Amino acid sequence: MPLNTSAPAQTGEYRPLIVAFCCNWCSYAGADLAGSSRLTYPADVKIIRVPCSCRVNPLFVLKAFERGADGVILCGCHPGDCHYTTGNYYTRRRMTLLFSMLDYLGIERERTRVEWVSAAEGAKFSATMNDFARTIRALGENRKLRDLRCGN
Amino acid sequence: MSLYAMDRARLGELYEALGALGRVYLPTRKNGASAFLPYGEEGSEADLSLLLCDKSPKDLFFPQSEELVKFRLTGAEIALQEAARQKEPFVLFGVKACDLQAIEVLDRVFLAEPVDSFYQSRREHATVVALACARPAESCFCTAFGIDPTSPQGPCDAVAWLTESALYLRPCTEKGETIVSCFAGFAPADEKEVAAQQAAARAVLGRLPYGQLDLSRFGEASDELALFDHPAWEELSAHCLGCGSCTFSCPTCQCYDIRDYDTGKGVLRFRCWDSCMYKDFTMMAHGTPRKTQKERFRQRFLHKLVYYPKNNGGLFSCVGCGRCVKKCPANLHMIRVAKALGGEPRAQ
Amino acid sequence: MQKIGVFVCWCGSNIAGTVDVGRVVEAVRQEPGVAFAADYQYMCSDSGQNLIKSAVKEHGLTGIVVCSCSPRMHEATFKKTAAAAGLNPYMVEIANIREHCSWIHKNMEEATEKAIVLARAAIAKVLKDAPLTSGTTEVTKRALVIGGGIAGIQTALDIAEAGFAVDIVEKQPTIGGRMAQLDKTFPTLDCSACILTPKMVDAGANENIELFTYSEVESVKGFVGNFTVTIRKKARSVRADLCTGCGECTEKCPSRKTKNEFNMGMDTRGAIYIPYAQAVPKIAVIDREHCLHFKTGKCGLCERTCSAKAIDFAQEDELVTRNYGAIVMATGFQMIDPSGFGEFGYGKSKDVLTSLEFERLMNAAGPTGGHLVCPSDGRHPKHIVFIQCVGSRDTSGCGKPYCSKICCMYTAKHAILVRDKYPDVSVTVFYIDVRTPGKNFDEFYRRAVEEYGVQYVKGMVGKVTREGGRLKVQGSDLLNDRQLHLEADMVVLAAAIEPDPTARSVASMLTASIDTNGFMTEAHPKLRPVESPTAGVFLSGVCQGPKDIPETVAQASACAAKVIGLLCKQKLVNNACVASSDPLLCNGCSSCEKVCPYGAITYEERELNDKGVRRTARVAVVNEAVCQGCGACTVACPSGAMDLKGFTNQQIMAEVDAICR
Amino acid sequence: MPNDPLIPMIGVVTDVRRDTPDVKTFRVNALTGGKNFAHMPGQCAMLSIPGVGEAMFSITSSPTNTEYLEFSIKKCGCLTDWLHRLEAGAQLTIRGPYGNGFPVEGALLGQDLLFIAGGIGLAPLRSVINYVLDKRERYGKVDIVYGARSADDLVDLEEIRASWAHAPGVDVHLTIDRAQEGWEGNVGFVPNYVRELGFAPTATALVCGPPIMIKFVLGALAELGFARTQVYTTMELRMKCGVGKCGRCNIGSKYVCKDGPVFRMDQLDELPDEY
Amino acid sequence: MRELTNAICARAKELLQSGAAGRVLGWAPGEFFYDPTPGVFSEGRLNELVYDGFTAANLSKYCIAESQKEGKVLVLLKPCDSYSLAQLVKEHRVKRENIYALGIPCEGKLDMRKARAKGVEGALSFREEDGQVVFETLYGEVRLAREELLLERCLCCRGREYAGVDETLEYALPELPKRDRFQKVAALEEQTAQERYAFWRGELSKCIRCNACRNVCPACSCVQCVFDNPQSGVAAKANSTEFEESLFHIIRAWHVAGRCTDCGECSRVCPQSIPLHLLNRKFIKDVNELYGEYQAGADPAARPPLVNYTPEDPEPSAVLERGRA
Repeated sequence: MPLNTSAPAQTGEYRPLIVAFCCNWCSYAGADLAGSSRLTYPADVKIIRVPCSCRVNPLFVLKAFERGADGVILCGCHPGDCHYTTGNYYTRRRMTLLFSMLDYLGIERERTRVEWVSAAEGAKFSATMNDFARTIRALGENRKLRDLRCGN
Repeated sequence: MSLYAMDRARLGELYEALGALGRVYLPTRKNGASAFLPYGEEGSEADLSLLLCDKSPKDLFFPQSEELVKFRLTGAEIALQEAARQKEPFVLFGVKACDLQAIEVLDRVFLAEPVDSFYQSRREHATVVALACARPAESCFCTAFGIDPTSPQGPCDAVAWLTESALYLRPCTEKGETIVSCFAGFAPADEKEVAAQQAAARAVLGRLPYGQLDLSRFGEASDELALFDHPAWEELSAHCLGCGSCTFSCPTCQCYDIRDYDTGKGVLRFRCWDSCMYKDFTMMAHGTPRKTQKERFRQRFLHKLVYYPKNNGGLFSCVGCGRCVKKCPANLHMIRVAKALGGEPRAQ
Repeated sequence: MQKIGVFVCWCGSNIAGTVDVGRVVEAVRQEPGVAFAADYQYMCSDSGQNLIKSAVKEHGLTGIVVCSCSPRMHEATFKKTAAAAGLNPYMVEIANIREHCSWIHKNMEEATEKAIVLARAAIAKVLKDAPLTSGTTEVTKRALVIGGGIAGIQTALDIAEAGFAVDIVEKQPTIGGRMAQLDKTFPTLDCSACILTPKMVDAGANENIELFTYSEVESVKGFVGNFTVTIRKKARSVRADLCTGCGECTEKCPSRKTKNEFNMGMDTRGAIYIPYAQAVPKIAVIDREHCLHFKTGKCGLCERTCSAKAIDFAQEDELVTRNYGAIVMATGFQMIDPSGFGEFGYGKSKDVLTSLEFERLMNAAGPTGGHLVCPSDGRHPKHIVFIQCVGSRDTSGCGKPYCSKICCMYTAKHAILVRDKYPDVSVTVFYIDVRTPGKNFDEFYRRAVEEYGVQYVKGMVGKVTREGGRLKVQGSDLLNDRQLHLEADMVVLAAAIEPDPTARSVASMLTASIDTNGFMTEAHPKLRPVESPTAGVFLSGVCQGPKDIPETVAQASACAAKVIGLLCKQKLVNNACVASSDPLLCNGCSSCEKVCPYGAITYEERELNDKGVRRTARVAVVNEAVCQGCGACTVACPSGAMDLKGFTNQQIMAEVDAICR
Repeated sequence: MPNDPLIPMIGVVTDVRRDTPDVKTFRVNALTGGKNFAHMPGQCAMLSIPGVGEAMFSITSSPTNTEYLEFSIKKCGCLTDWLHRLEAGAQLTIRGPYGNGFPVEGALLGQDLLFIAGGIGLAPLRSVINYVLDKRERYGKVDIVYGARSADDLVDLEEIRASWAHAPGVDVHLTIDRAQEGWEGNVGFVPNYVRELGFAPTATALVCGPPIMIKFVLGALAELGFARTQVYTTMELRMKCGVGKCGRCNIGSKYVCKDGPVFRMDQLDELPDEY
Repeated sequence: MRELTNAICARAKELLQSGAAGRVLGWAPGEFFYDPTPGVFSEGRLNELVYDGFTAANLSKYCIAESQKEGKVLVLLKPCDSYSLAQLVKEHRVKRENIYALGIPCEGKLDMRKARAKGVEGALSFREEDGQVVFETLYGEVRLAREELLLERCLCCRGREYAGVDETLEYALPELPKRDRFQKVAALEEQTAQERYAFWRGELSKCIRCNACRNVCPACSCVQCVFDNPQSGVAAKANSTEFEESLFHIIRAWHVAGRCTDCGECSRVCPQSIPLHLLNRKFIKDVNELYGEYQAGADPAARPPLVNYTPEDPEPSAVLERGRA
């Protein structure tokens, strides 16, 4: 049974599902800049806008995996540049510990990533997403952290 | 019916042979805990000498979570697809007398009208082999409920005894006979060794600290209102953590919840274990009739000792397996409650 | 039942070129809750907006999703449209199918699929949207300008002219900034001081302006309209109310070894000093680090000299706390230290100067009284080499990746000034490109070449060495494809400019963001160039990016206009997307309070009715006027009591679900 | 019919009527038209919206209505919020009927009947009232006392005024808690009104409403000389399975979903006080 | 042990008489020797109080409810328990003014599960003799070394310091073993991801979602747990899939991260013997290594690591690459 249902049907190629949480002020704007600069990255990446990376609850990350995401990436302002001053510092600790825990539980650590992308770094956004999508594509489907009922 | 015996050393062969009757579930140690698990799973060790598994066999008939129906929603339309019932036969081997009685307790709930077809299909496809106890533990008090663990009785197809050297088997249904016929290692045997084991075990049973737990105040004829208003509940329940370790370890607890899970493609309606000890168990939009842990605690114990017996001809829905004795984080178990309520109220 | 309308924008061919908008419309029609879906060429146009408005009315829509460009572009537009149609503006969600989809994907099939997914996510979110209403807060009618250079002065003057009180905080003892250090200005060759000092005096004299010189911002609390700023007035050791600025003390001060910052350290000053003659305020200040009294406890000559009895060694730093409605960043720039570029020999030879040092060298009030002499030995130079792009447009990592913008022009100015005043001195300029996009800029540059005979060499200098008291410059002449070996008496480096380092700490207090180069980020690089993304914080001058004086002044005035616009408002509408705590779920554990950057969370004991069970509990309360909606608290809260309106847990999870469907 | 009591049928909402600001009445038909099942007055059905939840509601329509089932539902939680958003044509799932119902074909036959309802409490009684009115000859005098917070909160006011008030041998007594413009009926709480109206204790009372109202109505009825055996009420406890198995709705040894929801007061007296 | 119990009772009695507290929260005897239960004692019933090798329950969590009641309660706290109370006080979950915390010495608590695994069947009574525990059973006497029977947390005893108690009762007891509490975590970290996954699947698949770990945990003191809240999006009562088992335990560990004092109650009470403390200890180990040593409950003023930061904190990517080539 093909696990990933989001892949286009016409190609047999495995297309991962990647959820990217982007903070409104830097990374989402960075993604906009990537867009207006026509810097491509795979359509596998779907962006969810959050006010700040610190809005991202570990539950959202796990929820994405539950639902069949193959990779989750968080993007925020560079440390020190948070629109809300300190938000991304908390994000950094939270995600460090959470991802370390997922690693400890045997989940492939490449499936999770945190990147700091400023509003001016459209190129970095695109490069990051390209790299992440490549990594996830190489890893294959997330089988360890998904609810098997989903997609049915 | 007649008694058969086989060489204990050939149990492995028996399990393999039973495979012909369906998947074989045995008392099994795995990852530091025990449960009735399919024979032959990697990292598991089937062991008939386990007195009681951590998990009772109830989840083979009433699983912790099971799908009932699947809905597909398109526009305003709902399409409905019933979940499959059990279709494959299976063998449940090594059920102790208390757990066997527990199946009887569950049967009276799920097989009562209107019949629960999910439970029923599992019961119908099961071949149940009971196993007598040779070395009861101090926490056992099945005898207080009139259960003889050396000679299990109840909804089973065969009864077995495990001795130092042999496994004895007495089929009690046609299905039970098929167990004998599917394995060549069985030979007719006499009662001598079984009787000896029973005698030895009964001697131990006589020394169980709570083997004769006084249950005279409970049961079908008990004074429901007096027990309900008993002053001991306050203190008994004061340190109950409201977890479900008793409920979920209990072989007879069968409260359930029905929930929906949105899979993104449709909605699965499933039934799962629930516990009357949980504070949201009876929660409604505007509140709950069981406001504190006292009410919830009382509900669980009175259900086992009073409410169930009143609805089921005096049959208690506690079988004295002692799992709650071993599992309760605060040690607030059936023996403690029965003693506190059965005797004089404890002086304050 | 919610009735959602979905509006898919073509954005001309921007979206429709890559996304099959028709298919998107068809697909979203199948989504639960969607009552209407349509596409249109330009949804943001009047007729597009009218389409939305009439659909809302006709179909009784309760929420709308616009699949279009980034919400950073038109979310506000469509919120207004919704409001005009009688919908709560927070019942609008945008699916970004342009920047995040059509512009980055080439395959129509793929882009269409993704657009559908993004639309679905927005629908899932809008289904869980709740109407929100914003609170309002009063605006404090006073502005703070941080930095007293030409940018800060101009902004302050304009705000003051409009009738609002404005304070300038300047870390130096005088306002004036970098412009005060310049000799002449391009391309008109006005005397910098002559045009600046009247403005400085105006600022000092304006009754709406209060100067906090020799002061720094200590802390900033609050939010747009209601900032509370603590300013540290560093101890001058001189009483401002008594000092007459006579300068007597500065003459007498026996400690004379301190490098004079105003002259870029090319001469010295006393420990008690007035930065320069036209300083505003003209009040002496004691540099305690170099003052003998503070170092040894002896001396005290100035105290004895001062007839006004203004010297006060016991003076302490003073903290002043004030409320402001708006804050202007005008922190300016500094020149990078070019000693990192070893090849130019800066720091090794005194005759290698930065442009700003050269500026002082040419200035009549400078270390040489305006005489052009080699700093190493005081000789008159015969040949001066200017090197451009030192540290600018540098991708090696040593310098700055950006163009400093002003160097081409001031180098031309320097060359002209030298050649004009000293026709015997020859001038060579090494350049990569000469950039002259400005009014009369190219004409100015051509004058340097054509009228003043300045040698422009396209190429970089590889090495500057000292040889026999002179400098040897090795460079390449790219146009003639040859190596040049020149003898020079002076080398002037047009070093890159960089944001003043204090900007970073001030910006972090203001929660204003900074780009990778340390320049302040604008709310929008094109459309909101004088506002920071942080509401109530505005940008004036080079802190936002390199600019010359007219541009700085223009931006400063633009910034002032924005500030005035804000201060004119009676009330400000708050952010409606604020955190809120469910008291029935709150544990009162204080985790949320600890992570709130705005101090928006407090606790109170409250009597609760929890589904019939009464209890008293310590619960968190959010000050909606202070909350900026970051959401840090929502994750710190283990029980999920804290949620963020507009970005609720349920909404984000619904988006996740929709994307992963 | 499904093969298991827990598996529902599909129901189609064929009409939605707003009765009060927070009560709507839904007409439900089977997919193929007609009713999903037959029932007796006082019985309940489990309605659900997949993905939202399942809850038990009194069937408000009378068994004598052969065309459809009706449910009057007050908005008070997650599922009811959703139900209130439904429009005609929407589908839901339904299973039932559950519970014992009022003994309309037993103890109530030939009796004078006193219906006392408060607010949404009319929902289960409406089924009985309409049943009784349709089979008018089998029962004695009918009195209906119905009260709500305000005139706007009286459910089915149109039907009450148009049909019940004119039925033979039926007296309708309406009351609202506080006086309001345009209201010409009684003002006052239901228990007091019952006391004022002073019914003869020969009738059988059927009471339904908020717990606090029931409590005081019982007091009033006792004052009027009604025996506990003459009073019926219907319980609302959290029912999940509807078939007496999930272990939620019991009061002592009785299951509301199986043994109830209709109890005679003397039966309730024998049960622990936990409802 | 009797002597120590007497000393505790005597001191408790003095405190009740002095008015320092009105009642005592301690351990009451059970129906067997190994099943004491938390209990509240008036002065007259203090003689019923037990304190022995099986009084393992951490009473801190009960202080949440007890402190809401009228009057002051004297609570008996073993050294490790005292950190839990201190943490609860720090989080305003316990009304400290209604508590009198008496620190009592501990020589390590025994694990009946270990005894049963080592062949103690039908145990009727126990006594301690020279570092040995002697069980009288239905099938004869069994002797086991005390250390073999210690609870996991006691094998890694962190010493006899108390946090935030009002007074401590001095009593000399033998030292406990001080094994490295992170040994197993470190060993797991050394394994491959696949091995770790297999280990945790094996353990977590046993979970029956009884919530004993959560309900006993002093850090899990939420008024309503997200897993019980239908609005949270993660509410679930029973494990339906592997994912739910993992999700529950990851999030539970996450929610107590930085607040967990490592009291070990979760593992002690798990009816399925899941080593849940290994999840908490992973967070503790990471916090200690990345952000500096932190002991929840120790310092009332310290900011818990998850509501704190430094601009120099390591990057998540760097952390995941720790110790790997």
